Amino acid sequence: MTLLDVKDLRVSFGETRAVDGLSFSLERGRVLGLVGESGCGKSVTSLAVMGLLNGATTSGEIWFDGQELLGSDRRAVRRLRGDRLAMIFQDPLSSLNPYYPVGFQIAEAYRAHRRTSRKQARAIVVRMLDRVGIPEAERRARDYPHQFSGGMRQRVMIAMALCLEPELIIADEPTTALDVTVQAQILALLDTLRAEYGTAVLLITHDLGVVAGTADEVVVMYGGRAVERGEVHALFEDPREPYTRRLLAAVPRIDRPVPDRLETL
Amino acid sequence: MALGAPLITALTGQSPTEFHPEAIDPALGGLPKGPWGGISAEHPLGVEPATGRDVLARVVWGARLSLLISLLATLLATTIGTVLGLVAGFQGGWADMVIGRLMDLLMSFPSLIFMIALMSVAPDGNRELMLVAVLGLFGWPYIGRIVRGQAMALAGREFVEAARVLGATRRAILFREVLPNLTGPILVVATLSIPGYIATEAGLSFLGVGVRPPTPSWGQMIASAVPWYAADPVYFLVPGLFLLVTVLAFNVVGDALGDLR
Amino acid sequence: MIVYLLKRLGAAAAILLVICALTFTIFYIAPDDPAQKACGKACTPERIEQIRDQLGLDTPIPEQFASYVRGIFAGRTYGTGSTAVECPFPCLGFSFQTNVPVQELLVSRLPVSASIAVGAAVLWLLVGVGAGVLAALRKGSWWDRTAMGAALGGISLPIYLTALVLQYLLVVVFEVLPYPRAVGLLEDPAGWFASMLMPWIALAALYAGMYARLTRTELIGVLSQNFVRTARAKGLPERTVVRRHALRPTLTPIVTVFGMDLGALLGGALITESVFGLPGVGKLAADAINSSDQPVILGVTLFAAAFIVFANVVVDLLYAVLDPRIRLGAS
Amino acid sequence: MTPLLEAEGLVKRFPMRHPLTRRVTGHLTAVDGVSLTVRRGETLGLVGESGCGKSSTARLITRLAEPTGGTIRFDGRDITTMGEATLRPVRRDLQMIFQDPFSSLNPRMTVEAILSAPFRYQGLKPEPGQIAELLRRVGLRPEHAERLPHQFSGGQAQRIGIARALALHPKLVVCDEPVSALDVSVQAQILNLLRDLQEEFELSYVFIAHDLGAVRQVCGRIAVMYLGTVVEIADRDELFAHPAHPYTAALLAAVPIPDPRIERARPRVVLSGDLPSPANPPSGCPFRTRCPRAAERCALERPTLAEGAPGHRVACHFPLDTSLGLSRDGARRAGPRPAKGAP
Repeated sequence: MTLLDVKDLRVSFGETRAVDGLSFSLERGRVLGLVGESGCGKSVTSLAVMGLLNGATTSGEIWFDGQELLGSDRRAVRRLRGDRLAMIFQDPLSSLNPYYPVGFQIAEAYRAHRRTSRKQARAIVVRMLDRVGIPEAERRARDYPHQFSGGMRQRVMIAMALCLEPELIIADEPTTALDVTVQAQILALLDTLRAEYGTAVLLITHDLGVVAGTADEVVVMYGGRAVERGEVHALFEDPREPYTRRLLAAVPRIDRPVPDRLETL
Repeated sequence: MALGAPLITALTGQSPTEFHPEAIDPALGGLPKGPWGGISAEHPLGVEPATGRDVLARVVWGARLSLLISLLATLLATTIGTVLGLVAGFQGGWADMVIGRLMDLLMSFPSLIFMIALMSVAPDGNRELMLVAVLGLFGWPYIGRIVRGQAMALAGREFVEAARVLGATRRAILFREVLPNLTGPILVVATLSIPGYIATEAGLSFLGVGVRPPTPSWGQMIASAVPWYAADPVYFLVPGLFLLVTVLAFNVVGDALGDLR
Repeated sequence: MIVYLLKRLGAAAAILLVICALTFTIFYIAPDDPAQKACGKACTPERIEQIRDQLGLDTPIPEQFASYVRGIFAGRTYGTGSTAVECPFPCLGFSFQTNVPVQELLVSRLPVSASIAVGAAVLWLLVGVGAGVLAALRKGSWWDRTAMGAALGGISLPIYLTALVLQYLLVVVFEVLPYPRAVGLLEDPAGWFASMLMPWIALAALYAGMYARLTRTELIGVLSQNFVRTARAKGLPERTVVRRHALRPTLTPIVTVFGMDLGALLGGALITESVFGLPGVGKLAADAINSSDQPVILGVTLFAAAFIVFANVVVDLLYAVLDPRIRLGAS
Repeated sequence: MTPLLEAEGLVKRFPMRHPLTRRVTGHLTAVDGVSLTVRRGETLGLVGESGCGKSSTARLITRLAEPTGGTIRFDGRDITTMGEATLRPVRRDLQMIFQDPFSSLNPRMTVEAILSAPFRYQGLKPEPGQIAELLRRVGLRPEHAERLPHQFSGGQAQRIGIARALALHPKLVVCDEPVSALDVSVQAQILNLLRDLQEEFELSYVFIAHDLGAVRQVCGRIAVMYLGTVVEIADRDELFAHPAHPYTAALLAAVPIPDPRIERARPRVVLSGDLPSPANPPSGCPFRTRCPRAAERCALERPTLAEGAPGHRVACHFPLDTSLGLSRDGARRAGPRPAKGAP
């Protein structure tokens, strides 16, 4: 069943077109990778789905579980946000408010959509922090973002995104700011939790390796459009579009003999 | 128009000087003849009560002096602030500590009271230059602090490291690499500090320790209008509005420069 | 932390000492003879000699300065024998004009300055920060442009002009307010309010402009931060996003600027008090300067500097309290 | 022939200060006894994750930072404590390329000025046409000389940075993360360019990156760093085929490969935990807190770099002796990642 259906999305900031007629759809519980180089419009797309674009002209349709979001009133979209569709951002340090303890920031997300006492919310926060692998969750909930490492902060963001068990998570470059070994941890965690909650994921990344290991389907973007889309194995094994092929060839891979020169676009 | 205003006043300021047309004075209280502070064809902005001096001439002459003093003070403060701010921010360590302390000290002065105290005991010689010196002395730390912060930020930029790797001397880095990147912010801060100096100079003259009486100045004119303000409001409004418009003009220009960047 | 506080206070004291020394020296390079000043008009050479002796003006300048500083901490006695005058801690000397101890003058003038400063501060915080927040939230709107234009006008207003215009309109023309006079808040609250209203407005017009501009810039900056986007992504109502997530980081730097401004004003609003004829610390300074009352000038300078310097320390501590990153240190 | 660069026991310690009180609260050891040699004409790679000290090492080698301890010999001379004036002529031979292509170019200078700076700061003058020739060599056009940095793309800006480093025909170029701010396609161009220029100018590189793929593409020998120390150093092919340090193995295993079949079938070692703070490093082996093979000895005794195979040195009490060593071991611990989504 289709959970998210984006039809002919166009976003522009003044004269610049960031997204130029993009369409894709995502089934429940599946992972869709949106890949492309910087400026291809992938992040703008994610913000458009969340209704978080400011000062942009948007047209097209974004259907979420049978509800069109672009045309809906702001309050209805706001109610969905955080509850049924949640987001994980690239830079966890700047994405958390430095003035409040992380536990408060997670509880706040929960209480924005569910009527609960502070105490109940607190218990849920501790459970979530524990669930994402933060040791001593009870104590750490009172700590501030700057007291965590990069990987731990991203775990906090994941706990925040998952605390209401949303149907869709949009992860915008969730591991780009992290080191490879920590990236592996976070990807593994996301994968486990996603499977457990049955959450669909829209994964936005520039890293073809991350997509290869995580996504079920892939949309390759260039200049605000989808240049190629397909099931992950098919796309990587037999890319149809020259752009996709060259993009793949440009990555220096550690599992193949070292080429004399890398393919360039 | 706001930009042109100070320029125009300065230009027309060349012609009229102070006069004492006693004729305009009625013996009764020394108030100017006629309504609106004695505005007439001869005296488009009225005359001074008691002396009958032409207000326009005095305002315009006052403008010349106010602008000259504040521009010179800005130049002085900007030069000191830029050089010391650059050195403090870029060199760090010992130099930064000394300069930082000096700025702390100067900014802790109740500067107005201190300036007044200083000006009140200052010799009568060249009070205009004295004003410039005092305004510059207390003004530079504000520019210095901003330049220091910017220089610190730039010192960590890779192009500065690149220059170091190329073997550039400290001075070359400061003046060739760092300073050109600071001209924009310095220009904005300097422009925005001009109105402050105009207002402070007027304030000092208002309090009677700035420019001495025969020489006209806006602050001094307003001060001498205080006893008359109830009977002859035009007399304090004229220099007051000139002051306001000039200060506003510089603020608008500074603001616009800041937005451009 | 305690060590830090002590260090800061030590540095503050050092700054005050330097300011004191500089102010002190200025009067000795001045052409006026302090003894002549202290003596007044009806003066004989013998009398001058006596005063000279009593004030210790014959001793070298560093020594005079030392006894002045000692007097602040331990009190001092001027002269000897029958002419000895006791000046208790914290001694700042006697006014040449009135022979009243300077510290008593300062204490008696402080309530007026404090009334002006605190009242004006409340006014400008309400108006300035309020206008700035609204302008930032409706960036580019009609309100934003009007408020920012007004703010620019406000910061361009010379305080004596505002003061005179206010007084002319409200007192002379429309007769809605009395001429300001020094009334205690407790003796006559209504009279106090009526007297203080004009100084408040005059000062607040200037500061509200500055605060409106500062608040707007800060808030616009904060609103573009990633954590505000996160707050929106959680589905929080916009009001909560602004109030909880944007205002707190916006107000932190404003609080520090405010501390400094209030500190400076408590040491006397010189021009405002002079124009309205209100006997605060600033008026005291203005009068002392006109009559070359050196001990008073010195006293006021130190007093005002002390407020600025200590406001500086308080503001730094406040910053640490408000910002958890500083309070708790880096990880 | 003597090696071009010999760094011996380099240490860099920074005092850490409280943000408000400025009191020194401890010391952060960014580089903790690093010894490296760069032979003439080779490319030495430095890899590791953030905070491992690779960039600090680069800054020590180029004397942008003062070492707390150790010595640096460049081209036969000890440059560790040389003053700026004595060092100036040495700098002609010792250049650097930076990470951020825009930050590394002065925004107020034209390309012409940027590329004449190396000559000017050395008291020289570029010959007519030399700037144009430099531009051509890095794949730009002579008319680009009049433009300002912001008029270029990231890749072009990085080419200008490269041209500047090469202007004086240096012997060694330290490249600090030169491609990590660039998109893959641009990254490939720059990597190719660096390789071409190496041949043309007979350059040696120290190439610093966190991306193992990029490092493998350009480096002959690779040193792996962790928490301020070199934990393993070997020839490229040897290192990738037979990683001996558990950290190297984990690093290799964590690199995502753009092939879903391999990526999903591959046993993955997920290192637990985070990098310890360089201000408070663990006792003994710095990696022991995250190491799957850690034993009692690792907490007590710090392993030193020891030669296993010729030219392959590793600092570990329990090195992996075969190429499969850790992956098998790790597979048992972490289990294979469930392949999913396959139709």
